[in-house]
Amino acid sequence: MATVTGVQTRERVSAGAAIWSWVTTIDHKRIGVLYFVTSLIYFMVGGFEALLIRLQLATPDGQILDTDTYNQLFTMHGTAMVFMVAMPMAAAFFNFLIPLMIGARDVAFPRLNAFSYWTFLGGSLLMHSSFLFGQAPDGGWFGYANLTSKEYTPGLSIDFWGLGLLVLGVASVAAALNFIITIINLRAPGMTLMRMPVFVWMTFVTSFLIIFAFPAITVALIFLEFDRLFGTNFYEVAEGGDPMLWQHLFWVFGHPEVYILVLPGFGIASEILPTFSRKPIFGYSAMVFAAVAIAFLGFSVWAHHMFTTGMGTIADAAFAGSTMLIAIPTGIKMFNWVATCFGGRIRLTVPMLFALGFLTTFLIGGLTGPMLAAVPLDLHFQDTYFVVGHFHYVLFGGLILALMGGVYYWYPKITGRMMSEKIGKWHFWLMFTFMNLTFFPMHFVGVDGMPRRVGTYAAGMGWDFWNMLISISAFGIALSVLVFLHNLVVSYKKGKPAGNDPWDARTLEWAIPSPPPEHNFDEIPHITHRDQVWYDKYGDGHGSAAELRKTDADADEQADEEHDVHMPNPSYWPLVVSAGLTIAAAGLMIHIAVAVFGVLWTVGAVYAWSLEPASTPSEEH
Amino acid sequence: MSTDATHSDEAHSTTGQYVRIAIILTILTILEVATYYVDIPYALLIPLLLVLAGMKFALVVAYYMHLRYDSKLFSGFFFFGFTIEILLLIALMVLFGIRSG
Amino acid sequence: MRLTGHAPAWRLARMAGLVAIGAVVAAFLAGCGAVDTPQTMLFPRSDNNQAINDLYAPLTWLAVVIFIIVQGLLVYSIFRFRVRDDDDDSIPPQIHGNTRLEIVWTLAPSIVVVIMLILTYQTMAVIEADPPPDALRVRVVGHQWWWEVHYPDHDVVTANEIHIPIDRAVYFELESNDVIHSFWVPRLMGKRDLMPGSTNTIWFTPSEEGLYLGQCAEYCGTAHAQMRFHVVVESETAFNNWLERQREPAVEMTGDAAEGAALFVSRACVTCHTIRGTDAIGTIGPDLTHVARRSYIAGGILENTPGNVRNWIGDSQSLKPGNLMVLPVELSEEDIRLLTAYILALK
Amino acid sequence: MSDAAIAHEAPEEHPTSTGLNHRKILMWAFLGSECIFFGSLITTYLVYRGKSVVGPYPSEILNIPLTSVSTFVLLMSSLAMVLALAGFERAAGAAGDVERQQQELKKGRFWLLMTAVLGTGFLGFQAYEFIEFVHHGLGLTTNLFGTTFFVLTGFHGTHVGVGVLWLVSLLVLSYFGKVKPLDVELGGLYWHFVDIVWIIIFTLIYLIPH
Ligand code: HEA
Ligand code: HEA
Ligand code: HEC
Ligand code: CUA
Ligand SMILES: [Cu+2]
Repeated sequence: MATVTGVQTRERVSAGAAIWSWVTTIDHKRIGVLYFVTSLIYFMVGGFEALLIRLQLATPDGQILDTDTYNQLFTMHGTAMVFMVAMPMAAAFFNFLIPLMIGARDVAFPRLNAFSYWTFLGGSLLMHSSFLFGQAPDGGWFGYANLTSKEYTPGLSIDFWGLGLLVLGVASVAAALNFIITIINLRAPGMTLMRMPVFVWMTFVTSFLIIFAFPAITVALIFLEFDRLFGTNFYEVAEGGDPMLWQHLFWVFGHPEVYILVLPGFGIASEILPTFSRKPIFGYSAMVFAAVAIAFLGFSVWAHHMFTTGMGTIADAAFAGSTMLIAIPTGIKMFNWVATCFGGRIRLTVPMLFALGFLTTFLIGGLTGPMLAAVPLDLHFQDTYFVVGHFHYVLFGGLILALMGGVYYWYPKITGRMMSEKIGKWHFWLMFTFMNLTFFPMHFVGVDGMPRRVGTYAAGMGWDFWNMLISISAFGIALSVLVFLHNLVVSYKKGKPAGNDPWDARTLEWAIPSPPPEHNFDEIPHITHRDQVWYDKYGDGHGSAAELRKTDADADEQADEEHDVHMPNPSYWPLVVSAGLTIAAAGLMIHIAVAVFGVLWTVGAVYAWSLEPASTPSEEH
Repeated sequence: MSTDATHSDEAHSTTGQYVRIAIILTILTILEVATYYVDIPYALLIPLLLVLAGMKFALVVAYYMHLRYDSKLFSGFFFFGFTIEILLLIALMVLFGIRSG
Repeated sequence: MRLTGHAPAWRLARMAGLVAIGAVVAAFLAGCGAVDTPQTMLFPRSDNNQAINDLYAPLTWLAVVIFIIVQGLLVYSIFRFRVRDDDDDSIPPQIHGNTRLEIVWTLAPSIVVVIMLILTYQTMAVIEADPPPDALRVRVVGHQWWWEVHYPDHDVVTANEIHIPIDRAVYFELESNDVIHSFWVPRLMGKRDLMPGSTNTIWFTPSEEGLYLGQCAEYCGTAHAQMRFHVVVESETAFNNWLERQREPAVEMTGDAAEGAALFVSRACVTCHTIRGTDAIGTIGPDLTHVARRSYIAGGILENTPGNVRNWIGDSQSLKPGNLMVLPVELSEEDIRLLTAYILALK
Repeated sequence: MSDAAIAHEAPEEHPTSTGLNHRKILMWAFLGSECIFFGSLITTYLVYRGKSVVGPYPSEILNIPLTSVSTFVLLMSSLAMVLALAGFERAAGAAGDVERQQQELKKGRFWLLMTAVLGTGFLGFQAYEFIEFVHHGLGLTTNLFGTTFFVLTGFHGTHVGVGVLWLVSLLVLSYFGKVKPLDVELGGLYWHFVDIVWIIIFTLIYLIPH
């Protein structure tokens, strides 16, 4: 089979050539792997920061960190987790899976895809390089003006943050555009929009949110950097500027952003639950419609982060209303997931456990949402650990758990080997227990009046016990992460060979070998049904699986035909352009000449890129 | 989607039409600028200017950018962004208005 | 996935985990009701805060009930439909949806949302109503990292400790001198931000005498965690006496304190602090005219004891890192002793 | 993969799901996103309208006649742009007829050049305007008006500049036979977008009295 030879040739190449092949790769699967590994590293970094935070808060009057360091840590923890873990890890799944799930050979713009990854890496490195200079950002992940002004935060810390985020924004928008066009245009024949897997839909909606939400933060950050670098007055109170402008622009981006973060989780759960319930997703169209509704509504609720700023009763009431409305489409999704399980044949494999864990914790995190949206309650909850509890439930519970489930689910497809179920169960139960023990008590200390972002607190506030418990449990999460890493590594070497379709799953990626050949599909499949692979296996019939299942020989017959498919050439220009952009951004902190140099570099590289022979069939149109 | 983007040639406006639209655009611009020299009550002026600008906008988008003849998908992308932004603009003007009022 | 043989170890982990989670929730519920948490948002002591508090219960219970329903269905499905050892490998009916059910679970949450909104709006109408005209006006100006407090109608300025009379509405005007802060006394009222460049307001009527803890709730830089304050709710007469004392200029100094007063000028303290009745009219730091009458100093984090005052003057940066009291001159031990005497005498 | 295979499986223009071109969708989606970008800039200008604490104020300094001319220049560049596209499209349509093809291509290039020239003209006006303002004491940091005005129109100007660069590149490449009508169309879409942004800016910033 074609794949076997592919793997062998890959093993024969020298180390240098192997690295070069990763640097120049424009294969969506490899880019997906790059995204995954990078975001996993940042998860370690962000988690490590969280552990330091928890060490400091374990006891009152903690002495482990000084306040400035503490402030840098929560800022970088929040920023890294949101922009360098959650988004890119979702992007890893998008990259690997979207072309496979829609029956395409690659994304619409493979080189642009590589560019997105390298730019993401450039922005992340730029921001984290601040640690080397002892100037880590310390304005909080939402960097409220006017604390971030040159007057109140001199030095370069905020510039590392602002410029880094600008670069990351370019990466996200480029990637999102790519996925939108891939999904619109590269679907296999017969794959109508309403036959796409739910995961593809969630990617689609997420990408839309990205392209329409990111410009707002881009503008906010441009204002910030102009204020800091060139002395403009956007957030300058003495000149009539208004710090509220930042808050509005940030949250106009920021709230859609939280759905950008969680929709991929929804998508993953919507693939895992049907597979292991052996039933199609319940209420497919409602699922799709609800996601679209969430996305739309998501643009109308931003000011629920600003109830305490004194916007006025009418504005508060309006935003409370629009916010609570989101519970309805989210509820639809929730009930549909439960109904998917209901009446199925539930196999409690590790991916399924994570998906169920996701449902549970997202439900808890979601339910505190409308409580926060109730303005009078938010006057208390705002900026306390209650909010910290809310968002870790939706982020850790809603996103990280789902992503973990996704890793277990698709690992066989990516590597060709199964992950250990036994270690996986340890991983799940440790992580699930300790994440609840970490984040649930946060609601209690919040109600007991503990504000967030405090690096120290006095004894006698009644917070000691819970904080200790939270800190210990955070280390429990760390333990579970180590178990996970162990599983990743061990299974890579020793996992059972997976075969094409180890889970008896439903979507297209399971019809091809694991790992998939470079060109994905020997022949682009023709789609006649939602859950095509399931349909091919079982028709829409009932009865015993063994009876219905077509013999493996049938499947082999198709795979045996040799097909040479022309794939686009590798290219290093995407990397060169990204480097130029990063240099330009960094240059703004060093010297304007460096920035100009970076811009020229970028422009030159863009020319080189666009003149490079476009042998990419898909880019030819 | 039946209308193929590549053969919209026939449907495309001819050079003559492009020029006619340019003339209309010019006239609209002259009208706009004229408001600057003529005394018009404020309450009337703003809607008037907005309508004139809106007409120019629509002409360019519909004919020069071919949205009138092209796929609805393109209009979808564009007007989705445009609509969100108009709504945001109104909302923010109101929110800031309430604050300083 | 057949579950045969003896129970694997991870099942013990599962059991332990679930028990632990349950225990934590139980522990909290049991702990509820005891007030050993002075900054809790429960147990309100003002009318408006009571109104807010009355909203917790219904919204929380709604959330709990929804959780139980949804989670109950989920857990039921898992147990009822999980694959058993004797599974016949048959394919369950491939149900794609059910319109009637879907309408139900669209409508039901909609109704709940409407209920939640109505409750919310009702409470908002109460707490956002205009304050009564006879409300006591207090102007609070946030500084990095302390609070300046004015009683504009009584010509009183103080810091970090707000006195208000019981059973009379107080109306706070909130402003900021630098960055955004947030004014929050959990047992008296919800929070409201102090925005540079504009004035925010909040009001309530305290209903029980006592000392209440407040804390800045908006991240405002290095010492944000130590930007705390106190509110003293006292009887009408006690409050009036307090006002009376605060209005007076600083008391006459004798002995060490008088020497300290001289040092206060020569050691540049005057550039930042005001002491009415003296030449000190600085505005960078708190008004110290009656500082000795406050129970706490330094943004409510240190009890106002001789030792603390001494350490504060000697090395405020180690007590509250980053605070903006940066002395332009080195103080000798003797300076510190005398200055402390002076501060402590500022009754 | 052998070379023979490449020749054999020549990049067949396999139809896209919607029949629409990838890059064209990309351009439109990008423009949708740009709407939010410019919209946020314009919104900022509007919410800060009249909030400057020191002068010079817009009414003292905006030069309507001058800007009317530059607006007109930009508008005409849009006309030139569509004519350029028409030229390239007709050239492509006349594939058999070499002479006509060359003729149309020539027209296309001429209008492309005109577009770039008019765009440069607009930039010239803008540069002149900026310099005038600075002479009148309005800089980037003078007051809120200066800040919001320069950043908004500056970013618009940068877009025009990028557009000019793009057009010139197309022009040069067209002599190497590398430019397809679609390439021109995409450049055109971008160009018209920048034009409509200016239509809005002109009305909201210049014409509505302060
Ligand atoms: C993945 C991310 C994510 C998600 C999905 C959500 C979802 C929601 N969030 Fe959350 N939120 C954050 C991430 C997220 N949030 C973050 C990061 C912050 C803090 C930012 C910061 O300050 O740093 C925050 C803060 C935040 C605030 C501001 C708090 C404050 O600072 O004062 C508010 C206020 O309204 C809020 C509300 C909501 C609501 C109503 C939802 C809804 O979408 C939830 C809807 C879901 C359900 C309701 C459960 C399922 C529904 C049913 C079972 C149906 C029946 C239910 C009902 C009828 C109620 N969130
Ligand atoms: C996806 C998002 C995400 C995720 C996954 C997490 C995960 C965690 N978060 Fe975080 N958090 C945020 C997003 C997230 N957080 C945001 C947005 C904020 C707000 C920031 C702000 O206020 O500006 C925040 C703030 C925040 C705070 C509040 C700080 C404050 O207000 O003062 C706390 C406090 O406990 C906290 C804790 C944790 C913990 C214990 C985890 C754990 O779950 C982490 C688990 C992971 C690990 C433990 C990694 C494992 C690593 C190892 C085992 C190896 C160790 C590494 C080395 C030795 C190199 N987070
Ligand atoms: C550079 C300005 C500056 C100078 C000089 C200065 N202070 Fe301060 N002082 C402050 C600030 C700011 C605070 C509030 C610190 C905080 O709580 O964050 C403060 C707080 C205090 C307090 C506590 C007041 C309270 O109610 O919390 C005392 C007492 C005090 N200063 C005494 C002194 C003495 C004595 C000197 C001279 C030796 C002095 N200060 C010089 C700025 C200054
Ligand atoms: Cu002031 Cu935090
Ligand atoms: Cu939100």
